[in-house]
Order: sequence, then C-alpha cells, then structure tokens
Amino acid sequence: MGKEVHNFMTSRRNITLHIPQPSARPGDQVDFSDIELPPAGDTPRPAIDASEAVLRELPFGMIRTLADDHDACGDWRPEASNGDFVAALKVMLLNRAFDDRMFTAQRQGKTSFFMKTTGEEALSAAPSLALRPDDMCFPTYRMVGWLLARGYPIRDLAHQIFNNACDPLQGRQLPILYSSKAHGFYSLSGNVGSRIGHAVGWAMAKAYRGDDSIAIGFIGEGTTAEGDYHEALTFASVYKAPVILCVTNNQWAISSFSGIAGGNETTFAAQALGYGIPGLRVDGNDTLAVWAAIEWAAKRARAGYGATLIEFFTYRAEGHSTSDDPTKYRPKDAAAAWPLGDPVDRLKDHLIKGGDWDEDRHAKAVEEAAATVKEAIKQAEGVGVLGASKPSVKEMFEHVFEEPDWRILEQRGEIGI
Amino acid sequence: MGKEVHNFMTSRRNITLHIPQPSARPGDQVDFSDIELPPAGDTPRPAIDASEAVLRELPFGMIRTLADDHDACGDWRPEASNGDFVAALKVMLLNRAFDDRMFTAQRQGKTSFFMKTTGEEALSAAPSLALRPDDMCFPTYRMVGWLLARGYPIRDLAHQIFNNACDPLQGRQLPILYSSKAHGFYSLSGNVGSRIGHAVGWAMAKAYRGDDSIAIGFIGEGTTAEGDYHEALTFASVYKAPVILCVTNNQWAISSFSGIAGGNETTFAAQALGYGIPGLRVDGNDTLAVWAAIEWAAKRARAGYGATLIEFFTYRAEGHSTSDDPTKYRPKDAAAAWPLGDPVDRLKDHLIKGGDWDEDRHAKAVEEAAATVKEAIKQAEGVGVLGASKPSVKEMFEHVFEEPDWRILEQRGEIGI
Amino acid sequence: MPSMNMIQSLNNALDVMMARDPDILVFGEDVGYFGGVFRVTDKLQERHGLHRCFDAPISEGGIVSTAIGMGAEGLRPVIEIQFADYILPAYDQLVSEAARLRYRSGGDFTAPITVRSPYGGGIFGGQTHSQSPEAIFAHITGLKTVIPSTPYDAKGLLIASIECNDPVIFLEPKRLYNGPFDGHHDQALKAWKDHPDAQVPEGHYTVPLGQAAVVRQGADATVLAYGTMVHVARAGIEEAGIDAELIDLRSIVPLDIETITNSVRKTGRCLIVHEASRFAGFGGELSALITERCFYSLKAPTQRVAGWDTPYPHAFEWDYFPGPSRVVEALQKLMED
Amino acid sequence: MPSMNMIQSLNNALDVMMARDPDILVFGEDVGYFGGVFRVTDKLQERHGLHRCFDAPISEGGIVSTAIGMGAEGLRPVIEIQFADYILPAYDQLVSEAARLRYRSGGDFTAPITVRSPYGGGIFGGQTHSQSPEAIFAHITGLKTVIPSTPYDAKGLLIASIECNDPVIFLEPKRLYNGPFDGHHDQALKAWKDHPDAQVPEGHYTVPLGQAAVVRQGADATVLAYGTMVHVARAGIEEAGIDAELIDLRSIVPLDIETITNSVRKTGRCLIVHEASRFAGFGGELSALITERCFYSLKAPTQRVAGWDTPYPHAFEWDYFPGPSRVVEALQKLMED
Ligand SMILES: Cc1ncc(C[n+]2csc(CCOP(=O)(O)OP(=O)(O)O)c2C)c(N)n1
Ligand SMILES: Cc1ncc(C[n+]2csc(CCOP(=O)(O)OP(=O)(O)O)c2C)c(N)n1
Ligand SMILES: [Mg+2]
Ligand SMILES: [Mg+2]
Repeated sequence: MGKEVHNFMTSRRNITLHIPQPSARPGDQVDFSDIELPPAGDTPRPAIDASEAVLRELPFGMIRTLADDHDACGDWRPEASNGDFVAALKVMLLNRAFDDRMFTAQRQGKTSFFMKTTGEEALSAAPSLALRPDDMCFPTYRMVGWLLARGYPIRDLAHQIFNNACDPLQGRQLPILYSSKAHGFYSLSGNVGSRIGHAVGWAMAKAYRGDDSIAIGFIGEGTTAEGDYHEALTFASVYKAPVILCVTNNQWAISSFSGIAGGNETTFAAQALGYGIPGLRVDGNDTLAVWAAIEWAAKRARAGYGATLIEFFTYRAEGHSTSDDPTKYRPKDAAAAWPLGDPVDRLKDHLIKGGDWDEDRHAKAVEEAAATVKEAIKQAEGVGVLGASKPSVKEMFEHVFEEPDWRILEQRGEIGI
Repeated sequence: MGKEVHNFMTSRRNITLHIPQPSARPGDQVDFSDIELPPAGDTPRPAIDASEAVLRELPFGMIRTLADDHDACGDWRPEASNGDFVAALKVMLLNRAFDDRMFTAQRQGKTSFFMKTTGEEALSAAPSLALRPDDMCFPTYRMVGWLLARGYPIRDLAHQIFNNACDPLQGRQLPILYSSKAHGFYSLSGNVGSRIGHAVGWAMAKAYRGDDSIAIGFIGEGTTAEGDYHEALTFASVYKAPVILCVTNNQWAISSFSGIAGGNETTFAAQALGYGIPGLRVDGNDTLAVWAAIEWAAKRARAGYGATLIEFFTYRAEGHSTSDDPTKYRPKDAAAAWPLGDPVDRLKDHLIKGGDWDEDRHAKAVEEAAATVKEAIKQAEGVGVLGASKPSVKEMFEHVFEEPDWRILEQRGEIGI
Repeated sequence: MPSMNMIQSLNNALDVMMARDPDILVFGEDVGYFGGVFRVTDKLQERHGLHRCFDAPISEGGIVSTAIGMGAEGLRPVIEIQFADYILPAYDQLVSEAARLRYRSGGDFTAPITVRSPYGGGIFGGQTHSQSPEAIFAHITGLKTVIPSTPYDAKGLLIASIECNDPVIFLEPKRLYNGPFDGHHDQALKAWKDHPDAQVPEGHYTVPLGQAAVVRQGADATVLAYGTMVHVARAGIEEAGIDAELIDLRSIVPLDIETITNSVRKTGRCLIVHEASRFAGFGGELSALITERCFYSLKAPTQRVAGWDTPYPHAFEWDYFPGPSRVVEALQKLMED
Repeated sequence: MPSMNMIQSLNNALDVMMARDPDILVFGEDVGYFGGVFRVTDKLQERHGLHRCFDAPISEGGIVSTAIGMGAEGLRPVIEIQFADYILPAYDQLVSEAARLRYRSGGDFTAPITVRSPYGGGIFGGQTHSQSPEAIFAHITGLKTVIPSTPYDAKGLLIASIECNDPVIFLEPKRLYNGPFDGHHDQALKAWKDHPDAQVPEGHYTVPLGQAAVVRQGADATVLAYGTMVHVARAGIEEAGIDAELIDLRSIVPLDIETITNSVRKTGRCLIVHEASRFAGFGGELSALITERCFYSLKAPTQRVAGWDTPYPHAFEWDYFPGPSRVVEALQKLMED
C-alpha cells in the first residue's frame, strides 16, 4: 500500500478527486509487485490471552507455513495432522469437480446462475473440518466446500441449483444460496454482508447460555465497506463474543479491485486494531496456515477471550459468477500469475513431500471426485433441471409466517391451490 | 483498557456473556485510575506527508501541550498566537454564559428542550477559529461554540430555541438543531451520526472542483458504533477526501459509558488504523492541543494527503440534556474529579502565565459574556418565548419540495391558509 | 387488580416473561442500569441479571442484526429502539433478514424477535422524535406490526408478540405512556389511574395478535384507528355526536379484516384515522380493502384523517397533529355525503 | 432519429448531461471502468474522466450519504444502486437526510441527487434481485419517485430528474432494459428495435415529472400502471377485448392526480396494476384517492392486480409475477360488477 500512497503523492500537483486504480487493466502486464509477502514462518504466534498492546503488529505480517520447499515451518504450524489435511485436500478436489460440472450445467441452461470458488477452496474446507459440528458458519456464497466437508449430499446441492421438485429450499432461493442448520451452515441471501452481525448474535447467544460452541462469519473484502461489518465488529468487541470474523480478500469485488474497499491504504486485518481484537492476516492459499489461524481463534473464543478478525489473502481465479467476464476489467492471465499459487497444488506438494500422498493417489482422488459429482448430479438431473421440474406452487405461500394469514389463504385460493 | 481486559479474564471462570461496566456508579467512589495520561509534550508530531507505517503508534499516545505549570510544551505547540487563544477563551466564556442562561430558560418553560456543552467548549471554539470561513463544519448538537466564534447572532439562536416568529428555521426544528451555511455550520438533525458521511461527500466535492477548502465532521464516541461512521471513514480513506473526522469522546452517551461503544478495548483514535489514515488522540480540554491537531490535519487535507481522524478526549460535565439526570447512573462528583480539568480554567491559567491575560480581564470578560447573552436573549424574549409567538403556520408547508405539489396545496387549503 | 400506566404495564410484561423464560433477554440503548429513557425497562437488570437486560452500542442495525442471530440460535430477544424514528438504520436488517429468514431457509432458521419502539407525536419531540412509520413495515411480507392503545392491551399484546415465532414490530404510542390523550392538548393532562383499561392483572395473559377491538358500538359510521388516534377518534366521535362504531385495530399485520368489513357493511360509512402522513400511509390500504370488500354497502366515500404530507414540524405540532376537530369535520362530511 | 433500447437511452441521457454540466458526476458499484453490471454507465468514465464516473465501495449507505454531501455543496451526483433490493441499507440516509434536508434547514441546504436503480422481476433474479420498493419511497415526504416504461421516457425522465432540485428515486424496470415485455414469458423475446417508443433523439430533452401518459384511450375502464406493468396491462387489455384507457403514471411522486381522476370519472371503473406485493403497496393509495375523488362516478369497486403477499420466489417467478392473464381476469370482474 505504501507504494500506492507514494505514486499518488508524487503524481499529484493540483487538487483533484483521487480515484484508486488497479495495477493492471486488460492489455496491461499483470503486476503484483506491490504485494509484500513475508517468508513462511516469519510472523510470530502470540498466546491466545495476549493483551491488546501485544497484538498491534499482527495485522501487518502474514501467517504462512508452507515454504517454497513445500515443508511447513514456523510457530503457526497447526496441531492437526497430515491425515486431516488429506481429508481437506479431498474436499477441495470435490469442490473443484463440483464447480466445473455446475459451470457447464449453467452454460447448458440447466440452471439460471452459478458461482465458482476456484482458488478459495481452502477457506471453506479447512474451517469446516477444523471447527466442531456444533459451531455455526455464517458463510458467503463462495463456500460450498463447508457443506461438502460436512457430508451435505451433493445431490441436494444440485436439486437446489436446478430448483427441481426435490429442492431442499422448495424453490424459494437462487441457486447456490444454500441453508442447512444440520451442517452448521447459516441461510445465505443475495444481500452481501447482512448476516455478519447474525454471527455475532449467535455467538453472544452461546455465551449467554454458557455453551462453548462458537460462530464463524465470512465477508468479502469488497463488502467490508458496508456498515453492517463495523456494527458486527463493534458488538463482537464490546461483548467479547466467541466469534471468528473472516474477511476473504480475493482482491476483487465483481469488477472493482480491493483498492475501492480501502485495500490500497492498509491491510483488511488492520481493521481489528480499531476494536482492540486480534487481527490475523493469513496466506489464504496455504491450507495449513488457514487451519492454524482458525485453531488459534477458536481456542481463544472458547476460552472466553472473545472475537478474532482474520483476513484471508487470496485471489478470485475465475469470474465473479456465470454472469461475469473478468477479461473485461483485468488481464487475462492475472490468476495464473498470482504470487501465492494454487491452494490445491500447494497442499498436494506438501503432503507428497511429507510422504502422506503421491501422484497416483492424487490422480485417483481427482477421478473419484469427478465421478462422485457426476453421479450425484445425474441423480438430480433425473428429477429434473431448471424448468423441467419444480416444487409444488403451494410452496410459494408457505413459511411467510409460521401460520399463513387470510391474505395468503385468499391468494392461494385465487390461483386455485 | 488493558486493565479492563485483565479484570475480565481473571474474574471469568465459566462462560457467560460479558457486559462492560463503568468504573463507578452512584454511591461508588469516582475512579478514573484506568485512564493513562502521558505527560504534556510526550507524543511526537509527524510530518503531514508521513506514510501509514509511521503513524501506527499515534492513536495510543495523547497530544497534550499544557503542562501542570501552565506552559505549553512539545512539538505540538500550535502556530497560532496567544491573541488567537484569547479570542478562543472569549468564545468559550460566551458559550458557557449562553448555556447557563438557556438551561434556566428551559426550566422556566421558555423552551421545550436544551443541551449544554460544559467541559467541551474548546472543541467548538478552537476548530471554528483555526479553520477558514469557506471550510464547512458538520457538527454535533453540542457545538454552538462554532457559531458563536463566527459571529452568528445569539439573538437568532434564541429565536430558534423559543421557536418564535423570528425563528430562522421557521419553527420546523427542535431547539439547538441549528443550521447556517453562511457560518459554515451544516444542518443538524435529531439523528446522531447520519451527517458524518455528508462531511466526506462535501470534501470530495471540493477536491472534485480543485478547491482547497475542506470539511470537518464531528461525532460522539457513543455514535461511532453506527454503520454510518465506518462508511464515512471508508470513503474518506479510499478517495483521500480533504476532511477532518473528529470523535468527541466525552466518556458518556446518555447513560451509557464509553465501554458500551468499545472504549474499554482500545482508543477511538485507533479506528484510523483500519483505514490507513492518521489517528490523533488529543486532550480535548487543552485548547492549544485541540488547535494544533486541527492545524495539522487541515494542512494535510489542503495539501491533498487526505483525511485525518481525531479523538478528542474530554468529559461531559453536565447531564446529556435538560431531560437527563446524570446522578441516576454516575457518581455526583464525577465531573469535578475529571483528571484533565476544565478547558476554560486551563486556557485562562496558560494565558495569564504568558502575560496575555489576567484575573481582572478575565472577570471582566465573564461579565461581558453574561451581559451580551442576557441582552440578546432579552431581545428574543421580546419577540416571544415558546408558545407565546411562532412563525406563520404557512411555514409548515414550505420547503417540503422546491415547489409544493397538489397535496401540499390542498392540505394548506384544508386549514384555510 | 393494580392500576398501571402504559410504561408500568410494559415493564411488567417484560418482567413476567423474563421470569418465565430464561431464553428471553432485553437489550437496547440505555435500557440496562438506567432502565431506558422512558423507563420501560426499569429494574429489569437488577432483577434478572446483567446479561439479561443490558445497554447496547448506538447502532440500531447492530442491535437488530445481533438479535436476529440470537433468535436464529433459539433465544427470544426483545430489543428496544429508543425512538421509532431511529429504526430506519435497521430497516434493511428487518426487511432483508428478519422478515425473510424463515421463508428463504424453508423454516430451517427463524427470527422470533420483538422490536419495541416508542412512536408518534404530541410530545414536542420535533421531526425526529415524533414519526409514525407503520406503513413501511405493513408492506413487508414476513413482518408483523402491533400497536397498543391502552395499558391492558400493551401488556397482553407485548406478551403475545414475545411468544410469537415471527418477527414483530411493536410500536408504543409514547404520548399514551402516562395517560390517555384525546388530542385536546390545551386541557389538563389525564393520568391512566382509575381508567378502566389501566386495570392490569399482575400475571401472564395475552391479547392475541390479529384481533381488533370494537371499543365503541355504533350504527351510522365506522371509524378505524390504532394507537394514540383511538383516543382522539373517540373524542371526535363524541364531539360530533354521531353514533359511530370505533374499532381499535391493535395489530395492522395481521389485520382483523373480518371485524372491519362486518362493521362497514353494517354502517355503510368509514373514516380512517392515523397520525402518519397521509400519502401512501396505511390508511390507503384500509380504504382500498373497504372498496374491494364493502363497495355495495358504502353510502359515502371512505375518508381519511391523517398527518399532513410534510415532515413533523416542531413549532406546529398542533397544526400537524390530526386532532379531534379534524375527526369531527371528517365525520360530518362523511355523514353529509 | 436513432433507435435505442432502455440501457442505451439511459446511458445517452447521462452522457448528454455530463457534457452539458460539469457539476454532474456519476458513481456507484462497478459503474466506472466496467460501465455497470447492466452497462448503463458504459464508456462514461472513458469519455468524461476518471473523477466524473467512478467505482464506489460496496456501501449503499456511504454512496447515498456522500452524494448528499456533494449535493449540499452544489454538485449534482447521479448515483447507481446496483439493484433496488440493495437500496435498503441506504434507506435511513434517503428518508432522514435527503428527504428532510431542505425542510429542516429552511432551504439553506438541499440534496439535488438522483438515485438510479434497476428494480422489478421477470429476470429470474430470485428474491433479492426482483423486488419493487416504490411504496416505501412514495410515503416519504420530500422524496420524488420516478419509473419509466420506454426508452424515450427513460431518457427524458432521467434528465428531468437530474435537473430537479429535489432528491429523486429513479427506478428502472430492468425487465424492460432490452425489450418491451408484456408478461408472456413463454413467447419469443422482443427487442426495442423498431418500437416507436424506442425512437430517441440524440440531444437534450425532458419528460416532466408529474405528468402521466395516456398510452391507450378507452371508454369503459381505466387501468393505472407504471414500469414493466404498463406493457403487461396493455397486453391484458387487448386480450380481454375491453375498451380500457391505460395510464402510465411515469412518476408516482409527484402524482398526476388530474389525469387519473379525469379518466376514472369518464370510465367509472378502475384497475390498478403493480408488481410489488399487494398489501400496503402503492395501489392502496391509488384506490383510496379514487374513492375520495371519484366515488360518485364509480360503477364498480376499484380492483388491484399485484404481486402476492410473499417474498419473490425464484422457481415460481411466473406464478408470482402478475401477468396478462391476471389482468384479463381482473378486467372481466371489473366489467361484470
Ligand atoms: C447489499 C448488496 N449490495 C450489492 C450487491 C451486489 N453484489 C453482489 S456480489 C458483489 C461483490 C462482492 O464482492 P466481495 O465482497 O469482495 O465478495 P467476493 O464476490 O469477492 O467473494 C456485489 C457488489 C449485493 N449482492 N448486496
Ligand atoms: C440514530 C439515533 N439513535 C439514537 C438516538 C438517541 N440518542 C440521542 S443522543 C444519544 C447519545 C449520543 O452519545 P454520543 O454519541 O456519545 O454523543 P454525546 O451526547 O456524548 O455528545 C442517543 C443514543 C438518536 N438521536 N439517533
Ligand atoms: Mg472479493
Ligand atoms: Mg459521548
């Protein structure tokens, strides 16, 4: 960010309104030179009961464990075992297979809309596996991996995406805006950011009950500009809510780069300093670092030390959604040049180096993931894709209230159901 | 804040929802022992073009110039002269005289409502005098001193407070919610916080025009919890708006102490770190320190380096408003025990020590202020107090839109005007 | 049976429910140690504990959003927004989240929250301490909106709202907190003491949501009102000397359509009275429903008495406030037609 | 005269105005380099400069509040809220600040801002990309609300809104961006090309706010609609084979009461059509106004066709959307009565 400030100050002779610009647009050379990456193992791991003053440098480092030689290093190495990471890798492969297949399905008109997670798989898989079944996640729309990690049926994901007769949300929701209390996955909505305070409220409720389960909430870096985000952080800090608030900084908000959300001026983790809570900045493509940060924040929350803010530094490798074409606003090859690499490749290389994985097993796992997804989606297609099958129209009138009032009963009557 | 965290952690065996508590309630000993005050002159003054990284410690110090011996010390001594400070002192005395008289007027039923500024006079007088006539202030309801410093007629303040026939706002507003573009004082409203983003927009407009005038916005520490505050800071940071955003931390928000706004966890100035802008923490009862902070931030804004956040650390010496009785929720003698003293006394002592002022002149100035206020209010009372005189009822229907539409014209007709 | 003003009966409702159900907690600005700027939460913290009635940051959006999260978890938060004028920063949370959570999650998550807020004018509060926002909630599918007019109803309706599994906006007519107010601002203040509707049982009882009260029987016209305007309308009816039936809607969602239509079919004339500004106010919906359901019984066009289409002007409180004289005029016009 | 779809005519309106007046600037989410998710601001940054059309943080409240500050200073910001469903986080800024600034400051400060936002359904956008929020703005004293239904009107009304010194909510029927849509979702898409209302002059012109358009003359009934529903209503009228007069309100505040009442007095029957859910929607106000002003001309009760009182359900888009068949049924009922 220092760089940008400098450019700005020198370039600026007479007064004008400053509009932040990304380092490269279509046709330009990709340029990630303004991203400063500390080496793996560089950022120290404070005690979970460390006082506010001790934590002030934390948001300006970056928690990284996987070195270029693929070994894990530094005091942020997680307590989890490579067995856990193999499980995470498999979830990430499943996530990728699901994304690819559904993206195609949308192009084939089998659904109206889809969003890929590519490059961010670690941010769903690791937290979902690292946290407890009774912890609740308040996700963004790019976190299907959380459900996959907890065994939510892929078939049911497809049923919802096709809005067919077996849609678990009875056709009321957009594809991908899932909900499953049983899997610790809070109801999504099209509005970005408006559930982040619910995560804090949920966590306050757990503390109120004396229960040591916790909540974790996610928000995109672009959405941190919403007032909801500040209000959630304020309540989390004031009441020491047992919650982990995570900013997925994938550098883009549709066509707007992170500078439009303030990312040129400081880190998103630095927001934590305004609330006196720890602000961790984590290499989001390093599954072990993600896992370790969640472990630390969860332990802290369960012990009653309150909330933690985590910035996951990553990159949205694909378009925003099936409605978006990123080559309109950023260089084609941007994702490939991302300095933090690909989370699947990096985890794979680490596990192979450690002897817990090999190329054959990996190839087999990739095949298995593809086959599992294909089979599940085939089942859903059997019930019907968009338009070919849908839930009973009665469902349109259900769940407005616990009990329908006369308006709903009359209106149901008007269309004779 | 460290103290509070510690209490909390040790006191807490099993999980429960943490509710922050003030250090003393009615009947308790006043206790300000958790407030750490660096000595005057302690906090260094960075260059206005200092980079973000250099500014990270700033919010945890406190800018103070007036030492216990009443001399000004340290590199935050303002450029302004003692002549300017004498002017400021006179404004503060006028402010105090006005508050006292109007408080009584409310008790006598001459108006429905009033709010005193006691203890916070420096925060209106110094900025109003230090900034330019073409700079715009987005005030809180506790800043009548800004208007007094710029020669707004006291008589007109009283006209509005009495809602009489000469009310400059035609009877549409509560008493004390003033507005005067000509005096650089933006329209107040009963909603707290909802104008802080307007200050940023105004400043963006000035930059857009290439004009070097700036905006200054104020918000109470309690109101920093509103989403509006975060949104204003975000836009100010992203577009480097030439604006000064000020948090008046007077420790109380009606009956809620600053811990309910997060004040137990860190300083309010620390919020600046989340936006990569300077966060100054200033002794708000030290008029020279207030002046110096405004000078620094204004120079920075005019030079195109963008926004500054300033926390003014002070104390609300009186009740929230004429509807409030502070002895219901804090010790009677709290204000008297405030460790940063009284802004009028401290400025007076400094000026006397410097030879620019003496007890006689002060006594005379106090008398003059009382006389000026008395005379102005008498004139307004001549027109009429609340109920005895009011603007034409026609005014109820004016200024809803630029031009009234048929609804307004018909409704005026219904009451025959 | 003790006599309570509306502040006391609301306080008593909260006290009774907090004692019955540990899942109920109360928070909002200044509601904790201090007991609320209108004293509705007085002593609740002392009686039920620090964590069951506590102060919140000045963040209406944060208050509502954390309450929704608590409600989804299974608690029953009862939150206070200090003035209804200040609900607006939380409007998105109420509309996009609280109102829609059950529907979009297929019943997987719900928001059983109660949002208490003093509304309405007549207290010299100026533009931002006097507004009546019911119309912007009535339009929102998934929200219930309740407005009491007496201490007895206030307690029974608040308990019913807290026990309701849907989100409820509970608007308290602050001008009625301390006494019934019929709009005659120039007359001596009346207290609730000795008023029949101020006889409030100590214990648990409910007034069901969606049931209007016929507070005055009449044959020649129907007057629909809620909150403060129930008392103003009653005064207007008596001063007009017209045998009008007065219906206190008590909740506008759910709306007791049957009681309304039965009355209008009987009387053939209807006057709607509300304090909110007139254009696109809730009176519009009521008038439309009557046209659709009672057209052939109508002897005269349904009339509305409401606040003017201007912001609430401080010095012109009694020029703006739709008082008894405007009700009288409207009734006379209604009967002439 | 060139033919433009509604996206092009809106883009052209902004382009024309930015060229005329340096005080006009455009900002909002993704409107800058990218040109907006619906392309309405396409090329404006390239043509008029970085600081005159730029991306904003995802903060609807911040977008509106900074625009108000700019407007108070003297600029004329035209801001985009990406979907009308996402205006709600800015509702307090629009109601408590933009709408009230002129009034409370006695004209000392004003908010000449235009808030553009795509609204309405029919695009498979699900619950939060399909809503019609006009009613919650119509009730607010101090706000104007404008809704075009053709490329020609869209440009003329947008220019009039930008030139207006009051805050204007400008709702764009996104289903009409690329072509007229009469509700027959199962038929081939129509484009604006060759449509008479798509002939749009290149230069500056205005369609004044507060003037409805009689888009179809008729003797037997009056149909009131705006936005997408104008086209749906026209189809319904033709399919019903009823000689109905169709009025496109174009702006609901200010409302062209004269054109409405003249027509209803002539026809004696009125049907109101809007896409927003029915209860306490803007149709209620229209029905009430007609009762109050045309009662003695009415031959039948005024009817409403509107969205159901449920959230907007993704899979049931065409069960929810008030299409031509519902208009036909309502017209037939209206004529029978
Ligand atoms: C309240 C609200 N405003 C705007 C939108 C439109 N919108 C959908 S996604 C998006 C970008 C979000 O970016 P970010 O927060 O960075 O999340 P990411 O997509 O990168 O995961 C926007 C502006 C919305 N859905 N909700
Ligand atoms: C949006 C909004 N919420 C609540 C209120 C009620 N209220 C008026 S003043 C106040 C306290 C403000 O405290 P603070 O921000 O610290 O300012 P101070 O009075 O101490 O100067 C509150 C809660 C309001 N006016 N507006
Ligand atoms: Mg992003
Ligand atoms: Mg304060």
